[in-house]
Amino acid sequence: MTVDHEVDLAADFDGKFGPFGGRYVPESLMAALAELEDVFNDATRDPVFMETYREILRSYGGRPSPITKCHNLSRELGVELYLKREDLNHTGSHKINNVIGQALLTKRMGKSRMIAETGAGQHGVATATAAALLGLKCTVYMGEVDTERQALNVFRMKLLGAEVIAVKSGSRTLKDAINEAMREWVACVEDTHYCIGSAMGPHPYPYMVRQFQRIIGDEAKAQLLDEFQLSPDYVIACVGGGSNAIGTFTAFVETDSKIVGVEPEGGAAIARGVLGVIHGMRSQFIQDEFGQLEEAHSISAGLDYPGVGPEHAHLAQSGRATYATVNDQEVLDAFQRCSRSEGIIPALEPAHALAYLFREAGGEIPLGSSVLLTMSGRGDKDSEQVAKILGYLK
Amino acid sequence: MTVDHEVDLAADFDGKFGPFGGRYVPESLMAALAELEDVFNDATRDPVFMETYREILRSYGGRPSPITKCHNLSRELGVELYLKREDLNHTGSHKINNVIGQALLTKRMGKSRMIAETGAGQHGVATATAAALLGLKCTVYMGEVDTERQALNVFRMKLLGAEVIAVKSGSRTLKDAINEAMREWVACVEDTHYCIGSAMGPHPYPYMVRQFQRIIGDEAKAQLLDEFQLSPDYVIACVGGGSNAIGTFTAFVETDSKIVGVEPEGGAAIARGVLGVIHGMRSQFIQDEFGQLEEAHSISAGLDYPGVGPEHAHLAQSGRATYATVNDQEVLDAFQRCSRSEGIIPALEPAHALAYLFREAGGEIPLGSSVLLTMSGRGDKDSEQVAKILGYLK
Amino acid sequence: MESYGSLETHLRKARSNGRKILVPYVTAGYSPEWIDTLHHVAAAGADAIEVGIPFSDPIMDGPVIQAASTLALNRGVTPLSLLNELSSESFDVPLVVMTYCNLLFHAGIERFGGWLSEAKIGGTIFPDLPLEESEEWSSFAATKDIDNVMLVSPVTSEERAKIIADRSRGFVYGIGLMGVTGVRSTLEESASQIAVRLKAVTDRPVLIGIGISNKDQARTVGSIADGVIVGSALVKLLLDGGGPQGAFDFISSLREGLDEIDG
Amino acid sequence: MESYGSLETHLRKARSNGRKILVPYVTAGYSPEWIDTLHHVAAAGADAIEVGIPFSDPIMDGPVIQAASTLALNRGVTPLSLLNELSSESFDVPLVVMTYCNLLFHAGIERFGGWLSEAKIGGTIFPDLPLEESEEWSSFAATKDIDNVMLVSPVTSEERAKIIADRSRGFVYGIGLMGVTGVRSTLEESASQIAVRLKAVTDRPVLIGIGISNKDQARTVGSIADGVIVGSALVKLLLDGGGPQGAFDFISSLREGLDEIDG
Ligand SMILES: Cc1ncc(COP(=O)(O)O)c(C=O)c1O
Ligand SMILES: Cc1ncc(COP(=O)(O)O)c(C=O)c1O
Repeated sequence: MTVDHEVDLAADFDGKFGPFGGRYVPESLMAALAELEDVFNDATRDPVFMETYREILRSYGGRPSPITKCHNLSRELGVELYLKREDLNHTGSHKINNVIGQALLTKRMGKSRMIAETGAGQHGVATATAAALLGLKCTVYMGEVDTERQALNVFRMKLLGAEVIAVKSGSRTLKDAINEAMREWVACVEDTHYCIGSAMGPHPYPYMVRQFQRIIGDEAKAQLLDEFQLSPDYVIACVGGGSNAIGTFTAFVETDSKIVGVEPEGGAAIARGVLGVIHGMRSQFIQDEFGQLEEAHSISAGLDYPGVGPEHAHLAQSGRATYATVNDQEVLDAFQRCSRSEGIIPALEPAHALAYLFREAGGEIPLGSSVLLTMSGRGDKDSEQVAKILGYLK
Repeated sequence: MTVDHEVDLAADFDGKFGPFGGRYVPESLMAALAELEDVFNDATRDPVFMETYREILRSYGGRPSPITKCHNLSRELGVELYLKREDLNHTGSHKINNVIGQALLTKRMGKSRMIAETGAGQHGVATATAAALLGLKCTVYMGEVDTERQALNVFRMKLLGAEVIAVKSGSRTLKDAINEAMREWVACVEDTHYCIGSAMGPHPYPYMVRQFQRIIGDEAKAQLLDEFQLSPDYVIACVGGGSNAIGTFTAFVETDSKIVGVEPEGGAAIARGVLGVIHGMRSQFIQDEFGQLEEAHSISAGLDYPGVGPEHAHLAQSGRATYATVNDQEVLDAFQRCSRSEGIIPALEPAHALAYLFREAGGEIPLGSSVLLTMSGRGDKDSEQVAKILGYLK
Repeated sequence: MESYGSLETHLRKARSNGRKILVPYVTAGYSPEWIDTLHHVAAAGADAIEVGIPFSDPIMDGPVIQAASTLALNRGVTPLSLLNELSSESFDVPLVVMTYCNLLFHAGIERFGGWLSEAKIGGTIFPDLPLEESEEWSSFAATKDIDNVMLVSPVTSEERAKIIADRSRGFVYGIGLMGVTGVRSTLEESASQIAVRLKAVTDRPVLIGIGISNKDQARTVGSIADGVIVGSALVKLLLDGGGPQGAFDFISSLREGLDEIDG
Repeated sequence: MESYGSLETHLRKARSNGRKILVPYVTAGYSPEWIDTLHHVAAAGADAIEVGIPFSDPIMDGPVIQAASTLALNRGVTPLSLLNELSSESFDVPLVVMTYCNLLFHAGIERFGGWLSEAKIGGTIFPDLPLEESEEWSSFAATKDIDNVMLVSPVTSEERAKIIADRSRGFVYGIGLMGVTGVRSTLEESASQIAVRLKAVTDRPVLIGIGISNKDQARTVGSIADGVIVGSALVKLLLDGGGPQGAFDFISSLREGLDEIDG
């Protein structure tokens, strides 16, 4: 099944989501962002480019990802639960949708190298993968703390031919890796594309990443209609930077579905953040009283970002989507329950979305509702961490 | 794309592949095997059963798995390489095809529990997954040595609701786990199905597992024809017990394709084994001079089995397929090369098939040949081990 | 059909003398004293002795006999070395070799049969050699005066049980419970049931094994069947250091139990 | 368009006196002696001083200035505490605050502008506030006699460079190379090129920063531009323990270099 969203993909866009978004970067990068925007708009109007993008995602990435109706959880919860299975994609999450798109743009711009930031390593592995496939050089910036916590993903990136730079500045975590990638980009923008991993950063990134990720929601919407004659009552996804969520939500914004983004309590940029301008965008960020960015704290490395993509800030402000938070214990419980009830070990990130559903089925979410939930990635990467927390491993 | 092999699936079969196969088990199990054979034959003639099996593999397992044409490796090697991407299946390997089939049979027999043996844990995780999905109890037998080497997979099985028993007898590895599962089965055969993980064991297992795995080759054959108008010159797969290989080969046995199974040097039951009757079947086994089964030694846990499924012994004897061996170093090299060149980190098992191809492209395999190779699983499970061997991790 | 060898002749004679048949099982080579153990067991009143030849992958054996097999294998014994040891001994009672069929097929039927003959073995039990695959060995064994004993399980159908009993030689081995060898504190009902069922379909001696561990159990089952096979309980005693004398005492007590049965 | 504040007036006067402009950069609060350092730097011949207010995520800064920022933040300083310290000092040369725009937006333009006024700040540089987003602040700043300095990079188009130079106040900041702040041993050709390009499109003082680390580099660039900004080299010296006196000596030598240029 292929979903056609060519027309929409090629729509021009000014980079503002209500009061959010924009392009707040050093002047040295302004030209590159303008070029990227042009090339992106041009590429997405080019049927050959779009066909290549879709074909790689199909024959290499494993798309379309199926919709799994969860019979057991549905029975237990009293709602009809449908999972969009991004965990079945090559490299194990939705990240591949975005990196394939950006790697193709990199080649289209005549650049020979990609750089990327990564927290837990998922986006780093995905970028290294796309680079290997398309013959690009690749450097991944990763906070030193994260390179230690996620040594195995560092190895995977190297295995895929990428160079991994341990970032030693600031809190030595994801936000600093983003800073460092931006700095590096300033110095090598001529031959290098910065492949941002979520729907965040300066325009055109939030928009571009959304467009590369909207295949999630476009497919899901069509599949639900096709296979189940259904338009879901609820659409739920976890929100870190917000790419899997916005990629899901976009297809449903104009429908009657209720839309819920789920943030970790310790990194709830929408629930607890305030307006700010950081990492190239105006959005919501968790900050101290003077506007210094704070670190996020979540059990899930992929949601450990103190900001959020600008479109989510806008959807929240406009009321079109609501954003909930769950705590680490709820997430751990959801991780285990989904594994046991459905035989699907979720990544800790989508376990946030599940945790919300488990808590609210029969509460905020009325019994009998149909729910589409994006299973953004698989839990293999998290098993060791959870095993340690639960005392199964030392 | 759905492949229809209903007719063939339902074919009756006497359990002998030439002089190999058969049913050599304690009398206490004979009735259960006869029942299993009947129920299997019956189920595979039942369109509802087959539809359920296919539908679960589609909507839950992620089938069809794509064929990836490897442009980079093809260029490097001078052959046209097509990978059948079983690594994209739910749980990360071809094992899911078999366990879904057997779990459905378990329910059809009115049994409430599955037991399984596992070496590295892949089949154990797959069985636990199918059990969770279908609401069956599950116990997995795993050599004590393996439970220590693969502690994370033990945790995954538990997470999926399975009980894991560390087998302390014999060499405390896979072959002993099989023994122990058989023993346990004798005691609980009434309500319990033994879900064997490869195309081995007493009839009907080798045949049944092949039939559940032949979806690999059936799909691949149709995809190659559909997408590339191609019938491959070579069909290559790695051989442990032999399920992914036989599942691939079956579609090509009646074609002109050359068929190659690849065994690890330290577990080459065909190249170095002799005729024997162990684990319920007559086949080739690595044995000492008196017929005691020896341990296999391979870098890949999934190929660490000193025997091989009887149909492979037959294909080898009849000359329809050839069986090659590769050593651990070649496998390590292949693991790295595939990762770097294609952005696909293979499991160590299919890295054996790749290693053979890399060695023989331009040699045994003439330049210009088209090659279908089954990527039976993803390498995430092996990354830590390889990182340690290569000195990246301690 | 009613041809059989000296093992069966021996057991039939015991039975017609009103004696309940006792067949202890000993793992060959579990310790250097194993031959001595056999002699003590014979002296304690066994009617035949089952001698287990250790196999690397004994799927019908529970933890006790597995442990004994492992001990033996770790001592470096081989089927040939064990049978060689036996060939220079002589016993008043027949020996029945119990092992797995790969050892038979690996050596080859003729060679393995030759080794057994040299060791004056009167019967064989291969728990993983089913009815369908047994013909070749049974026939060859008969030419060497070796009775190939076959097993019937609690879930074997009536019809099949009859065929197996017909084809079996020496005696019919009734499996007392669904499970592998091992010590059980309580006797399964299935042990007596299989005895009743087998007695109904065959005139051949019917012995019940698996799960019979003490005098009471032996007496209960022995009162229905023609006798019992006792394995793990004896081997456990040996592994716990009971020695030949301990084996003698234990088997004597079982003998006593069986002898108390009102023929 | 040609309105500007006292910062630009001051720099224009220097230029018309045939003097090459020297603007050293010091990270505020890197050590308790930072105020003392500012005085020494002023005394050594600076025409203005760029005062960096530490931000948690300084994407335009290299390792040296990052380290200084981290030192300061770890000492617990805040934008307000630093500006408060400045408000009780007085300098003969204008101060220009360099920081990131989140601190501005977080406090709010009016409040932040008020703090700057209190501290007698003459100009601001926000490297992440691009032309398109700068209007609101520039206008407000002007009402407080604060010149908002804007940056032009080596890859900025001719057309855009002209617009930026027009909108900039105080001076035009020419970015000497594609990269972030940091010490470089060799001067990039791009530093002179951007100087030439900017001089061709604007009458405003053109200062070149980033990658200018020593007297020779300052002299080379200063002979084309109206002056230079020196940041990381000075901060490195301070982090290495050079102290206010070291800063004085270093800035004096740069002054000397610039003064050797044939106006
Ligand atoms: C599986 C998975 N889900 C979600 C996320 C969060 O990213 P985003 O909010 O951009 O979807 C990540 C990030 O690493 C991830 O790996
Ligand atoms: C990925 C993968 N490939 C191959 C094998 C070998 O099994 P088989 O020979 O049955 O395909 C395994 C077994 O664990 C496996 O995990």
